[in-house]
Parts: sequence; structure tokens; C-alpha cells
Amino acid sequence: MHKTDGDRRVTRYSIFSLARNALKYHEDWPQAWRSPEPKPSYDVIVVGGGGHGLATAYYLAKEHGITNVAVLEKGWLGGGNTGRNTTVIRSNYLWDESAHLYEKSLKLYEGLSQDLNFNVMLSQRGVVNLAHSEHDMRELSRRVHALRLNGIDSDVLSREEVQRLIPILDCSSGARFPVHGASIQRRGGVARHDAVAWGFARAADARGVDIIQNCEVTGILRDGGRVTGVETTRGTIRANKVGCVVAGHASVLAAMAGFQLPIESHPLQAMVSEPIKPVLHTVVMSNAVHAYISQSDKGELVMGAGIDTWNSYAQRGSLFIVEQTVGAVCELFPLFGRLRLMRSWGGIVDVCPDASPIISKTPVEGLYFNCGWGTGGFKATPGSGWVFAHTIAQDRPHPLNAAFALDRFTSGALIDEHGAAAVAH
Amino acid sequence: MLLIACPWCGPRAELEFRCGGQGHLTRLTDAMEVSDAEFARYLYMRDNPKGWHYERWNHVNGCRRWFNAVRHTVTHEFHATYKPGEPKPDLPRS
Amino acid sequence: MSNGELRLPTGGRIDRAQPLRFIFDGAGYSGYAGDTLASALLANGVRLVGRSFKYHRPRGILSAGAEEPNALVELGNGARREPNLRATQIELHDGLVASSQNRWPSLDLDIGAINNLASRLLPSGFYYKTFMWPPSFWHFYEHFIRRAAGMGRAATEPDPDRYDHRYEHCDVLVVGAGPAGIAAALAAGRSGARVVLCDEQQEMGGDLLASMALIDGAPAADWVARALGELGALPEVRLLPRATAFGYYDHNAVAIVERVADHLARPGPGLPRQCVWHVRARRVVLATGAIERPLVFRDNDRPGVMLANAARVYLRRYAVACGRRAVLFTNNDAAYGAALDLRAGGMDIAAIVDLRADPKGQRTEAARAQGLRVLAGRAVIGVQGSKAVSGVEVARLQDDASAAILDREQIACDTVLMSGGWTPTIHLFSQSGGKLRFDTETAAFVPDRATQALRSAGACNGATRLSDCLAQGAAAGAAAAQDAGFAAAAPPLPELDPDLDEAPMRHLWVVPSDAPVGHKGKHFVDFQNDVTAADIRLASREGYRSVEHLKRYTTTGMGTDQGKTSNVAALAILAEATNASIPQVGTTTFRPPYTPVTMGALTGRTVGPLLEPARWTPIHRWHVRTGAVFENTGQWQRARYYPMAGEDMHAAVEREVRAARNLVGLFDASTLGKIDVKGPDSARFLDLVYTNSWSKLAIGRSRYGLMLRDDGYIYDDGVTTRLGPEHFLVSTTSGNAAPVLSFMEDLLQTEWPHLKVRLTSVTEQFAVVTLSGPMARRLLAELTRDIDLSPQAFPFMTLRAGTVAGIPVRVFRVSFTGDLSFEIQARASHGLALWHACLAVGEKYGITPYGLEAMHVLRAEKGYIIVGQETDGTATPDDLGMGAMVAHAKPDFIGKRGLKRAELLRPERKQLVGLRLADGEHKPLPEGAHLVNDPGLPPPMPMLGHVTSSYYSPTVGAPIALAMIKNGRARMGEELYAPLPDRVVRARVVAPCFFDPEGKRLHG
Amino acid sequence: MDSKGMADAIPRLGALDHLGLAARAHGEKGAAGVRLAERRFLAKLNLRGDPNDHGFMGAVASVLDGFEPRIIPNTAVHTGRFDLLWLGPDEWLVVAADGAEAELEARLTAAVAPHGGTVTDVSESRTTIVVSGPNARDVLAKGCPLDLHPRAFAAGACAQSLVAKVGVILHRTDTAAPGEPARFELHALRSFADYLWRFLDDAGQEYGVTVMEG
Ligand SMILES: Cc1cc2nc3c(=O)[nH]c(=O)nc-3n(C[C@H](O)[C@H](O)[C@H](O)COP(=O)(O)OP(=O)(O)OC[C@H]3O[C@@H](n4cnc5c(N)ncnc54)[C@H](O)[C@@H]3O)c2cc1C
Ligand SMILES: NC(=O)c1ccc[n+]([C@@H]2O[C@H](COP(=O)([O-])OP(=O)(O)OC[C@H]3O[C@@H](n4cnc5c(N)ncnc54)[C@H](O)[C@@H]3O)[C@@H](O)[C@H]2O)c1
Ligand SMILES: Cc1cc2nc3c(=O)[nH]c(=O)nc-3n(C[C@H](O)[C@H](O)[C@H](O)COP(=O)(O)O)c2cc1C
Ligand SMILES: [Zn+2]
Repeated sequence: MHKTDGDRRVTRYSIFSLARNALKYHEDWPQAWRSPEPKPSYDVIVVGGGGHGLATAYYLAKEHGITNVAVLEKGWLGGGNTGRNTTVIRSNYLWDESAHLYEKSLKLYEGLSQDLNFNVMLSQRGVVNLAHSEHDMRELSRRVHALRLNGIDSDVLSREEVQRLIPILDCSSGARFPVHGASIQRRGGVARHDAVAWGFARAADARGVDIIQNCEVTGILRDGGRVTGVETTRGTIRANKVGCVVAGHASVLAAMAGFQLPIESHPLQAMVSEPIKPVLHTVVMSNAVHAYISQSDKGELVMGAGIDTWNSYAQRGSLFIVEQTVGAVCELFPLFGRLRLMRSWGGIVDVCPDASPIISKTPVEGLYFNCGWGTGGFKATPGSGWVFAHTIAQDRPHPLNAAFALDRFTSGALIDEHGAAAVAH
Repeated sequence: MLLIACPWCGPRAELEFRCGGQGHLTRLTDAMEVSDAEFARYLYMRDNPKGWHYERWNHVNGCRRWFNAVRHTVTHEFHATYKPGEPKPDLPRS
Repeated sequence: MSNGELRLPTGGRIDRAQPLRFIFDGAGYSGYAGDTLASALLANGVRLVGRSFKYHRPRGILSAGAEEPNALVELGNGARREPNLRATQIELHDGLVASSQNRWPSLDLDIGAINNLASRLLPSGFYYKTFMWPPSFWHFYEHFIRRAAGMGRAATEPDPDRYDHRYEHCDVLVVGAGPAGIAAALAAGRSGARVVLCDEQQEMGGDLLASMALIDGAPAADWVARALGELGALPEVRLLPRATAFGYYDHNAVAIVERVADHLARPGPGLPRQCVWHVRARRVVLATGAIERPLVFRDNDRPGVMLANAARVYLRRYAVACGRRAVLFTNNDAAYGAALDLRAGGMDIAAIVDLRADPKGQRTEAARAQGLRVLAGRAVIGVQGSKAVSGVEVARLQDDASAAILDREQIACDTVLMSGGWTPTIHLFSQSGGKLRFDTETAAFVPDRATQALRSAGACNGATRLSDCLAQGAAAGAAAAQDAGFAAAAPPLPELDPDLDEAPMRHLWVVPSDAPVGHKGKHFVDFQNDVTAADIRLASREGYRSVEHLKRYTTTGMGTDQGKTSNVAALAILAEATNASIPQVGTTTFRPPYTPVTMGALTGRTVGPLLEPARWTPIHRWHVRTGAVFENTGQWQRARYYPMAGEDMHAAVEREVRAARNLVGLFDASTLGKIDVKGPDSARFLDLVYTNSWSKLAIGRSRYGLMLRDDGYIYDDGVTTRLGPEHFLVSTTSGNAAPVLSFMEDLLQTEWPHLKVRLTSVTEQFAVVTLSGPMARRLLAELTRDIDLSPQAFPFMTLRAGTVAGIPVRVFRVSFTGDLSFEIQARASHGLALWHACLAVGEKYGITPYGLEAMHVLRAEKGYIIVGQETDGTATPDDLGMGAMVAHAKPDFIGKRGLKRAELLRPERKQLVGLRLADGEHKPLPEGAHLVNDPGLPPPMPMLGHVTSSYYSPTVGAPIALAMIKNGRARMGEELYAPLPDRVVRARVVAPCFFDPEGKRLHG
Repeated sequence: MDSKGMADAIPRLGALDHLGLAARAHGEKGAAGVRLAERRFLAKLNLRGDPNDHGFMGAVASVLDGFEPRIIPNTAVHTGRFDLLWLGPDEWLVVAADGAEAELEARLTAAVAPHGGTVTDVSESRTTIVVSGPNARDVLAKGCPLDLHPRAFAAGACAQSLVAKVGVILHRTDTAAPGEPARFELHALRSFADYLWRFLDDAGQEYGVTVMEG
């Protein structure tokens, strides 16, 4: 049952292996991933051990047969935005380019637990976007119509249907921002964020990828216009292809390679209430009242906010954003007033002017960037890794990410998703 | 919850302000002559340092004046706030 | 045990003159004013108060404060039900109703306890390893997992209580009112500085309230009372009891939640339930004390196992014995003091089990001298009893502390008091960005370098002795006040008992038992989340070795107590398992809130009607009286339509549109943004911000303008009028009034400071009433004598000043309906009078007020765009057929360069067109519907564009629509299809103007 | 536009008239900790000009009883007839009695225009809510992030800030004479006045609220 490969031992996870290990007091489980010393060189270096970086490495190995890959992570894997996001997954984006990319990701999510042999607890409980005005309804309807023609499930709900679906939501007409209706993507939902990182890490490791934590990239080595490797806190590591997937730190890495990105880093906060017995069974978002919320399988309400307007690399933000978010949640769900906030935290998000990502070659040959996911890239994790692996392996974008190249800022062909991205998620 | 010293009104709560992003950017006067790439740099490429940052703020809920600031993007410490037109202060060491 | 049995006859700080009744799990009990729910339950002999999260193990009260992980209860009923409150922090009041949670059917008999039996199958992270097959079944499994989720239950109705926020500024904020905090506040307060002293407990004094120490020869509590008396009398000192500092933010902003009325059975009128104080302090002194640590031994979670110091607190403050016969289990000296206190209070101390082989020192000696049985070099290797402790098993430790099976001894007891050392309460320090240092001696993280203007003093700073706490507090308080500019001095130390010396502790992070850890019974580290020592070792074995991975994989420290009692032990066990030191392992991040804060308090007063200002026009009153249906547009509430009896929206809108087309309509246009532009460079400035030219606009004339962003896309539009050579009145869309002004100010202040232009918002200075329709002129003529309304004297796009109905006004001949229109601008306070005057005179002309909806239909019939509806931030003037409005010859204007980019010049861009539906289609297309060439294709279908506006047009007698369609202007006459969920609609592309394309009506 | 003459006979609607404050108003102060009043229709002019230009400063003084605009931020001048509030480095608010705006605007404009100054009538844009009483500061602290302690916000101080979700120009108008309670005038945009009033009224309940004549 144990597959051994050097110091790599993999046990397939299942109810049977769990029971078998229970008999041994769980003292025989192997490591989920190794912690190898970095080799002097690799075929591909992926900088950033968040979900996107790990997925990139996994798909490089799985889809392109490139296994001599290192993922370099300055801290602990999954400790960036992957470990601090509110886990909302959906593909209901307005423009065709985004809809197709996020839908690819959602499809991958739908088989991910089995593919990775790690339960990422994808819970397709539905994502509801509330409309509080005629203008909201119009925007939402435009998006739903486009999605349907793109073959992505999406429906408009009337106020009555919303109320039936979410009985504790205040749908009364007396509300300051009364609910007019909503859109719903029933295949949307949440997944366990840490499990996504860990699952990709374990599966990538099993295919031979070296995951190297506590290894910060401090310089990008170039020879003429070509990348040749990276400088790290654990020494120089060579590679002719380097993919940077460092979310909030994208500009820092770009500066190391000598160029600028159309990106600014902002704190984005999220928070959880104390755990309570389940009362909310869908994900609810409201751009106008400005908050979104779901209830985790452990019972906490997971709530998300907007960004602080200033640039920051500190994973913290201002209290009034938390207060504003909590206030919005209480406005939508007035019976939550007596619940209590248990923890709030922040991440550093990389925001593009058009609220769409960059998955692109760069001015430096062999150097690729995948960034700009801002407030909403968790849902894209598998898809982003999948297209980025393709981009790196083939040195050209996959049709799904061709439109997300850096040159769109020069041509002006931006993919403005502010409406669909709206209140950060 | 920053405390921001408006160069005119003095220290005030963050609530009264809005951040306007990178400071000391000036509109291209020769915009029509520059290439698309240069124009894109002006429109979209931004300093986004991990450390001291020259940026601009507007005292929207106060005197409505725009001003410049040097703030650290990790500690959030303000090194200086100053009026438009005043020279860029040197960055503190560290 | 019968009621009240464990309450001592005398002593404590409770008010025996005020007995209180309360209910727990349906049974009635009594307590006293000054009790917490926990002390009252203990006094009544109630031990079992809850069930644990995962295994549903019986749990009792562990602590006496904010760190409590076990004793979580639900308070109240219905709308006021509040889950997960710590019994140790609930102040008792008469009639209080509490119940246990996470158990079914009852606390005593809980079916969920099955999980405890199956616990071998439920180690940390088990869910990641299973429930994967068949793939579609996770939803099914999740259903059951969710059933087990959560602890307490949410209320069932909206929270009826009010909450508050408050801003506070001070020179020195002192958090924590133990000896250190009080000394700090005294030192600072005496200097005249503005001081705030807050403490989360109902009574200030901290540890001194339970202390046997003498200060100045009197009980410590007397010193507290005197100090508080002095502080209370200082005018610039504010004392905030029941106030938890829960967050330390940037630039010395500290958030405090005050429980204003929770302890009152009947709160006074107008009193908020809780208030969040936003304190901005020039200096902060943290004096938050320390939390005692449990020891990790087998079945250390049984009801009756408590922290030693908590037992002392219950005894001294509440006059409650936590049990009759206790075994103390310790690794340090402090427990000896507690043991003596407890014995003095009447508890039977069966033994002190000390992990240290040879404890020496004054405290130990004193205990021995008083005849206490000290079992040195031994450990409690297991606890007997399940719903209550019945005894312990004690054994001598091997030298290497492996398995302990020597000299086993059973000791009967009903209480086990553990003392594993102290963890300084560094949460706020750490939140502030302060760096920590690990002190090996006490195995604790203590403050090292602060990064904000703060100081730590007392036990939170690693001090253990009272003298040190007082001295540090006084010094910190004085220094803080000095920093804030006051002449402060640290007061001299009061007279204290001589300090006792203390012997070193012994750190044994997992106390062995007679079987390998994890094989028999459970060694709990995190009581609330049911994390055991075995779980931590498993996680590290599986590679979750970063402390952050450990936390997330096992959920250690992720409960409502945020690991206050478990943190250090978890780190230490991980460190051992990974052969690292504790500082190498590091701590997880401390985050706000320090203890959970109600969402109501965080929201504050701005809920419901105060959530957001509702802005009304000066004519709003009339709309309300007339029964208008309103629409929220941003903060504005605007009349959408005015239904008459029996009318639905469609009928009302149709009537309003017909009246405005055929007779005369009346519209409240007051919300449009208005910016007064003055100064010699005004025209130059407008030339720069608009695409069109203004320099040659004659005085008294108006022009429609388009404003772009730098990237070339449309930002705003509106009519601007020249009022004088150096004076313009700009109008903006309602929603953009403030942003446009700010955009213009930005340019003026930072890009073109040399331009002499001044901008002032006058949006609210004026009410605007629009008369539109063929009868408008005749009607208006009746109301004005001083304005010549003839088309020759007052042509389209001009302005006249004068009076209407005696009201001084400006009249603009502009139109957004495509009909003859007059926009009348009056001072805001005259708006309603003007409206009434128009209505009165207009009656004979069939005047009909029309709302936003009819206005939309009217303008769509004419093909006028609305920014934000036809445009979405990606439209250029040319896309909208307004290319002619761009004065390319101007040397510069905002957006000029942007327009020249490839994407904006691309053929095939979406362009504004009109749509007419196939004959027989009476229902307008839904706005947002997309159009395709071939509806027969499978998705993803190539889409051509979407409907931006769509209405039934009474004027045309059919549905009309505006749409943005790829290459639309080249498609005139083409048939396109809108595939809707239930049908496909055929539409023909037409020019985007359905009414009076020549503009006869407009100019007439 | 001339607001004089015939217009005097036209009924005017104040920003808070729908609240029926006049009917609720008490002459006596009672035990309430917070007193609220609306001062309707005060004349308010936005004045802009260069404070370094003596000509401009002198021109203003020539119209405003000999007082120059303050150049010290966050302070106001009270001339007896006019209040002159600092709003920004080249911007002030002139407050005068109801009806004074037209004439004042004309006179001020005539005086300052040659020196590049401008005047804009904003009388109708804002109304004025007066908060006074022993708990005036407490009730404001529930919504206003400014430090209103007498050490930080002395008599005569003025500032622009927020109260709850409303932008206000805040002016402390008491003289700090012994025994005289604090008094603040809040100039708020007309359409926000209802919200501001309701907020203050609601937040003041804890101390008791009396409505006063404006
Ligand atoms: C509060 C919050 C809520 C969110 N909610 C949602 C949501 O509900 N739904 C959704 O879809 N998205 C959400 N997001 C966004 C989402 O989390 C991110 O887009 C996504 O996780 C990005 O993944 P990543 O792997 O690119 O980045 P990360 O997970 O941040 O990984 C980047 C990694 O790069 C490492 N790194 C940085 N610099 C270096 C260096 N020099 N050397 C080595 N390593 C380096 C970092 O340590 C980090 O681990 C949210 C984000 C936040 C902060
Ligand atoms: N080894 C030790 O550290 C140790 C052991 C036993 C007793 N003591 C004794 O404990 C005392 C320590 O004095 P001290 O003044 O440092 O601490 P303290 O425990 O006496 O007082 C701390 C106070 O801070 C309050 N507090 C904590 N966090 C708070 C927050 N976030 N917001 C508001 N209030 C908060 C607590 O309610 C408490 O009243 C001394 O008497 C000392 O001898 C120390
Ligand atoms: C979806 C989600 C759920 C969370 N649930 C909890 C929780 O139940 N308890 C808790 O203490 N923290 C919870 N957290 C927050 C983490 O403790 C932590 O704050 C977050 O991952 C950011 O890391 P940091 O605070 O260490 O910087 C949750 C985080 C996420 C993203
Ligand atoms: Zn200012």
C-alpha cells in the first residue's frame, strides 16, 4: 500500500487507511509532503507556495511531465492569501474571457478531491448576489444573461425566492436597502482553503516536486534578457524558467526583475464569528450594503470586507472596515447582532486596475508572472495553476489566459470586472 | 486606524481622508507624442514598494485639500506629510 | 449537593444583602450581587456545565476569567438569546436565565458523546482523508458534519437592543486595573494628564481583589479602594470598568468594548447595551496581567479539574469553595500560596503533587511547615470520574519522565487544582506590532521591543512579584505622562510584605501516564477545540510542522478562547516533536478581538434607519404625501412613479409618459449635481476636463458636455451653462456629483494649480423643477411676467433669470425628454412652493408629475444615454455615436491620449443602437439580455452585445430598447436574437432614437 | 437671483420642517443633558481668496466689521454680526443672519473680486443644528472623531469633520465662561440634516434630549 520513492512514502487517503491507522494509534501516517533541501538547479522554479503556485507545480508535473520543479515559499505554504481568504468559489463573471477562465477552475474544483486524493470539502451550496436597487438588478441581469449564453449556470431570483431560500435574511421593504432580488449560481459555494493548499502540495510532492518552505526569493538572476535563476535566503538556485505567483508581493518580485506592474497591494480583511449551530446554508453577497457571508462547516460565520484604500504589506487593516462589514451583515441578518466576532485578520491583495488577473510572459525571457488576482483568486486556484503551467511549459499562453497578458494595458483591452468582483472576495 | 496629519488641519482620524495612491505623478504634457507603452506606464504602472512610499491623500471630510505623504507600507508609520508643490522629502534610513 | 452548600458563611466581595435568583438549564438557583454565573454555579455545587465541541466530553469550570475554554453557556431566550458566553464573565443579575449548549437531549445524557467512543477514527484532520467517494457524496456527508457544527445557537429574531460607538482621546490609556495598572493611572493622573483606565472586570483591582497581601499594613483591597477613590476624583481621569480593550490598531488606536447594561436586570431608558470606545491615546500602558497555565495530563478535562489560582479567586472574591477536597498539581511555587489560602478558607487539601524532584524555597517550606502533604517528583497520571472528579492517580516520575508507573497511589478528591506557570497577557502588545522575547525560565513570551508608543507593566511584562508590578506600573504611568508633555513622577512604593523567594519551575509539557500518550484516555491541550497532545504529535509527524500549520490542521487555539490557556503548551509539544526550541517554533499571530465582541457593538448605532443617510430633495414631502413609490439611487431617495388608485407601475408610467408627451409633465430634478465654477481660467479649465470646447460659449448659453477619464472612457456627462465671463454652472449626474467635484479639485490642486479657478458645490443650494411637454410654455407663461418665453427670445439651450410665481429663479431651456422643456432652478427652500405653483396653474393643462421611471422611458424614446446604464466604464464617445463631441483639435483634454489607444480605435467595438422587437412581442426585453446572430448554437455562444435600456414605449406603442452591439451602426436593419431562459426574442437593429429624430419638439 | 422683494412672501421650507421641531421646542432647559435646535436659513457664503494678499484680507475686513479672515487653521472669528470660519488655506465660511446673504454676497464680491477673491452663496446648501447642554460633548463623541476636549477644541474653534455618516462644519460657539455649558453649531448639507438630527436625537436619549428654539 505504501509507495516508496526515495524518502517519499505516500499513503492513499481513504476511510480504510484511516481505520487501519486508527488501530495503530495513528502513529504510522507518513508526511504529507517532504521538506527537501533545495537542489542547485531545476527545470522550473515556481516562486510562491500559495494555492496558485502549488497548483502550477502540480499541473506542470501532471499535465506537462515536468517534474524537476521547485516551489519556493518564503514562509509556510498556504500562509499567504490562500490561508486567509473567505473561500468563496464561483464562476459568475461578466466578460467572456473571465467567465471561461473561472469556469475552467470551477470544473477542476468539481473533481479536485478525487484528483488530489485529499478532501478539499468543496461545498456547492450556492452563491447568492443580492440586488438592492433597480440599477443592481440591471447589472445582475446582464451578468446572468451573459453567463447562460456562456453555458454557465446562473439564475435570477425574485425577492420572494430569495426569502424562501434564506429565511433569516431581512427582505422586508422597510429595510434601508431593501432586497429587490438576486442572482444565484448554484454550483458556486465554498471549499476548505487550507486543504486546497495542502492537497496540491501533497499531490505535487508525490509527483516529485520539491516544496521548499522558509526560502525567500531575494533576487532574480538574469543573463541579458533571460532569466537564469533566483537568489534566495537559502542560496542561489538556477532555472531557465521561473514562474512568480506571489500575490501581494508581485510588485516586489517584478522590481527584482527590473520592471513595474500595474498592481497595488492593499490590505483585505476577513473575520469569523464564534461557532454557532448552522443557520445559513448559502453564500450571500451584497455589493450595495457591502459585505458577504457564509457559514463554515465548523459553525463560524465567515465574513468578508472591502480593502483599505492605502497600499500596505502588513497583513492588517483598520477597525472601521471591520465595523462597516459587521454592520452590513447585521443589516442583512438582524438576528446576528448578539453573535460575537471571534477573530479578524488581513491579507495583502494585489489589485489590478481592471480587477482582473495577469497571467503572462514578461519583458524577461523565461520569467512568467501570475498575479493580480486581488480579492478573488481563491476560486481560480486550480484553473490558474492549470493555465499557468501551460504558459510556462509551452512558453505561450493557453487560449484561456491569452487575454490576461500584460500587453492589455498597452492596447487598452482591459477586462473590467469591478462589477463582478465588487465587494472583495 | 491611521492618524494622518493634514498639512493644514493637523492630525485627524483616517476616516476623514481618502488615499489617492502614488504621489508625485504628473500628467504627461506630451501625451500625444509618447508611445502606447509609455502611456500605459503613465496610466497603470505604479510604485508599490514594500517600505517607504510617496503617496497622496485627500482630506475629503475636512479641508478638501490634496497633499503628499511618505508612509511606510509595512509599519504604516508616516515620515512626513506636506503640501503639493513642496519638494519630496528624503526617505529616512531603514 | 444542595444549594449554597459551598458558599462560605463569611467573606468575599459579594453583597449578601442582595440575594439573586437565576436559572440554569431549567433549574432555579440563588446567588448574590457580585457573583459571576460561574461563582454562583460553583457555590450551588454545579460542576457539569457544558459539553466539549468535538467529543462532547463533560466539562466544568476551569478558570475565573476571560480565558475560560469550557464553561460556555447560552444566555437568554428568543430575540435576546446569546450563545457561547463564558460563565466566568457573566455578572449575575436577578432573573438571569442560562443554559448549557452543544448537547442533546440533555447535558447529563448527551447522545453526541458517541463521538468520544469513536474518537479514534476522528483524529486531527480526519475529514481531509475521507468522505471522498463517491465524488458526489460530499454533500451528503457534509449534511451530517454540519449538524455537529457550532456550539450555541443564534437568536431567532432580530436583536432588539441598541449599541453605541464613542470616540475618545487621551494622553495616557491604561489597560488593566490590577496593581500595575492602578499604579500607572495614579502616576499619570496626578500630573493632570487625560487618563483612561479600563478593566474588563466588573470590579477594578485585578489580582489584589483575591490577594492575601498587605499593602501599607492593610488588606490589599483597601489600597485598591483608596486608589480608585483618588482616581475617581481627578477631573481628567476616566475609569471604565466592564470595558475590555479588544484591539490595538495603528497609531495608538485602541478599541474597547464596554458592557454598559448587560449586568442590569432592568437597564435605564436610552442606555445602550454595549459601547465600543475608539480611543486614540498619545501613550498606552498595558497592564493586562497574566493567565495561569493548565498542565497536560491524562483526562485533565474532567469537571472538577481547575486552575489553582481560579480556586483562590473563587474563594477570596466570591466566598466559594470549589470543592471539599482538593489535590494540587503544580510545577511551580505559586500553587503553594494558593494551597495555603484555600486551606485557610476551609478546603481540605489532600496533597500537593509537585513535578519538581526537590522543590525548595520559602513557599514550599511554609506549606510543609503548616502540615500540607507535598508529593515531590510526582505527577498526576490520570483523573478518575467522568462527569465529576472522584480522585486522581499519582505516581513517581522516572528520571527521564518517560512512563510513570512507580509508586502509584490513588488519592480521593473532588477537585484537582493545577498550576503550570503563568502566561503573560501579551495579546494587545503583540497586536500593536510589538516584538516578543521568550523567557526560558518561565517558559513564556514576554514583551521585548514595542513599535508603538506603549509600555508594558506588571505580570503582562513578566513580573511576578507585587512589588515589581507596582513599581513597573508607577514608572510606566509617569513616563507615559511625561512623554505626553506632563510633569509626572512615579509615586513611591507603598509598604509591602517582604517578597518571598521563588524556586525555579519544571517544564514537563506532557505528563506521562501508564500508557503511551494517546493510547488510553486523553491529554488535553486545547480544551475548547478538543485538541490533545497526541493530535499535536500526529500533525507534526504528518509534516504540519510550522506552528501555523499545526494550528490549522489541529484547530488548536481556534476556539472562542483563542487558545488563551493552551497556546504555550501546544508550542512546546510541537517544539519537542520537531526537535526545535520554543522560540524557533514561535507563536501564532495574536489578532483582534482579545475576547469575542458582539457584532451589535461593532455595528454601533448606525443600523436600520441610521445605517445610511437617506437624502431627500426639497420637494420630497410632496412625493410622500402623493403616495410616490421611491427608488434608492445611491443615498438619494427619488420618486419612481406616482401610482393612482388601482394602478400598477406599468399603468402609472404609461400615464405619466403620455402626459409628458402630449400635455405637460412635472419632474423633480433637484438631485442633479451642480458645481459653481468661478475664476478667470474657468473656460480653460472646462476645456481641459470636457471633450468639447467652452471658450466660445456665449454667456447665457448651455452646452451638453462629455467628461472622460484619462484612459479615454466616459466618466460623466451633463449640461454646463455660462453665467458670466468667468462664471459657469456645471451639472453632473446625480450619482457622480461628489466624485466629479473631487476629480476636478484634484486636477486643479495638483495638476493645474496655476489656473485661477474656484469650485463650489451648489447641488443643495437649489431645487430644480422641470416642466416638459407641449403645454409647458403656456403653463409657464402664466407664472412669469419677467421672462419672454417665445422661442425667438428664449431659444433652446439658453438661460433666463427672472421670477416664476413670484419666486426668483433661473430657467434653463434644456431637455432630457426630447420635448419642449424648462428646467427651473429656485433656492432650495422655495422648491416646494414652486412645485405647488406649477401644479396649481398646470391643472387646466393636464399637468402630471412624472417619476424617474417615466423620465427613463422619455429619454430612451429620444435615445439619450444615462451614464452608468448605457455606459459601463468601457464606452467611448464614438461608441455612443457622440464622436462629434470630441474636439480633437484642442491641444489637450482629459482622455485625449487614451482615446488613441488600439483598443479604443478597434473596429467591431460595441456601439449604441436601438432595437425594435418582432411584431407581436409586447413585453420589453429584459435589460441585460444579450443578443446573438444565431440562437441555435450551443453555449458558449458568440455574443454581440447587450440591452442597456428597455421599456414599453407608449409613444411608439411598442417595446423599445437601447443596446450596445458590436459594430452596431453597420447593422442597421439586421435581425438579431435575444435567447432568454424561456424563449428567444427576435429584434431588429434601428437607430437609437424613436421619437422626433429631427428635434422639432425640442427646439419648438 | 434676488431673494428680496416679492420672494419674502413665498413660504419657505426648511431642511427639518418635516420633524415639527417648533412644536417640540421648549423654552426652558429642563434636566436634559443634551439640547438640540435648528437655526434655519442662516446666511452662509463661501469665501475664497489668497490670505497672503493684503488687498484681499483688507477687502474682506472692509465688509466684515473690520475683521480679517483667520489664517490659523481650525479657528473662527466672531464679529458680533458675522461668524467667519476657517475651512481651508484659502477658504472660509461667512455666517450671518437670515436674509443677509444677497446684499452681503454683492458687497463682498465687489470688495474681493479685484483681488482675485470669489464669493458663492451657499445659504440654502446647509442648515445649522445647535448642540448644547452638559452632555453636548458626549453626544458628539458618539459620532465625531475630533477631539472636542476643551484643551484640544477651545471656544471659537471650528473644524470640518464627520458626525456619524455626515460631513459637518463644526463650530464651538460658547465662550468657555465659567458655568457656561459647551455649545456647538453644526453646519450640515441640507439633505443630510434629517439623518444628522435623528442620529443626535437617538444618541442623546441616554442623557435626555430637549428640543430648543433655533
Ligand atoms: C481576506 C481575503 C479574503 C478573500 N476571499 C476570497 C474569496 O472568498 N474567494 C476568492 O476566490 N478569493 C478570495 N481572496 C483572494 C485569494 O485569497 C487570493 O487571490 C488567492 O489565494 C491567491 O493565491 P496565491 O497562491 O496566488 O497567493 P498566496 O496564497 O498569497 O501565495 C503567495 C505566496 O508567495 C509567497 N511569497 C511572496 N514573496 C515571496 C518571495 N520573495 N519568495 C518566496 N515566496 C514568496 C508568500 O509567502 C505566499 O505564500 C481573498 C483574499 C483575502 C486576503
Ligand atoms: N507569576 C505571576 O505572574 C503571578 C502569579 C500570581 C499572582 N501574581 C500577582 O498578580 C498581580 C499582577 O498584577 P498586574 O497588575 O500585572 O495584573 P492583574 O492580573 O492584577 O491585573 C490585570 C487586569 O487587567 C485586566 N485585563 C486584562 N486584559 C484586559 C483587556 N484586554 N482589557 C481590559 N482589561 C484587561 C484584568 O481584568 C485584570 O483586572 C500581582 O499582584 C502579582 O503578584 C503574579
Ligand atoms: C475560512 C476561514 C475560517 C477561519 N476560521 C477560524 C476559526 O474558526 N477560528 C480561528 O481562530 N480562526 C479562524 N480563521 C482565521 C485564522 O485563525 C487566521 O487568522 C487566518 O488564517 C489568518 O492568519 P493569521 O491571523 O495567522 O495572520 C479562519 C480563517 C479562514 C480563512
Ligand atoms: Zn485638512
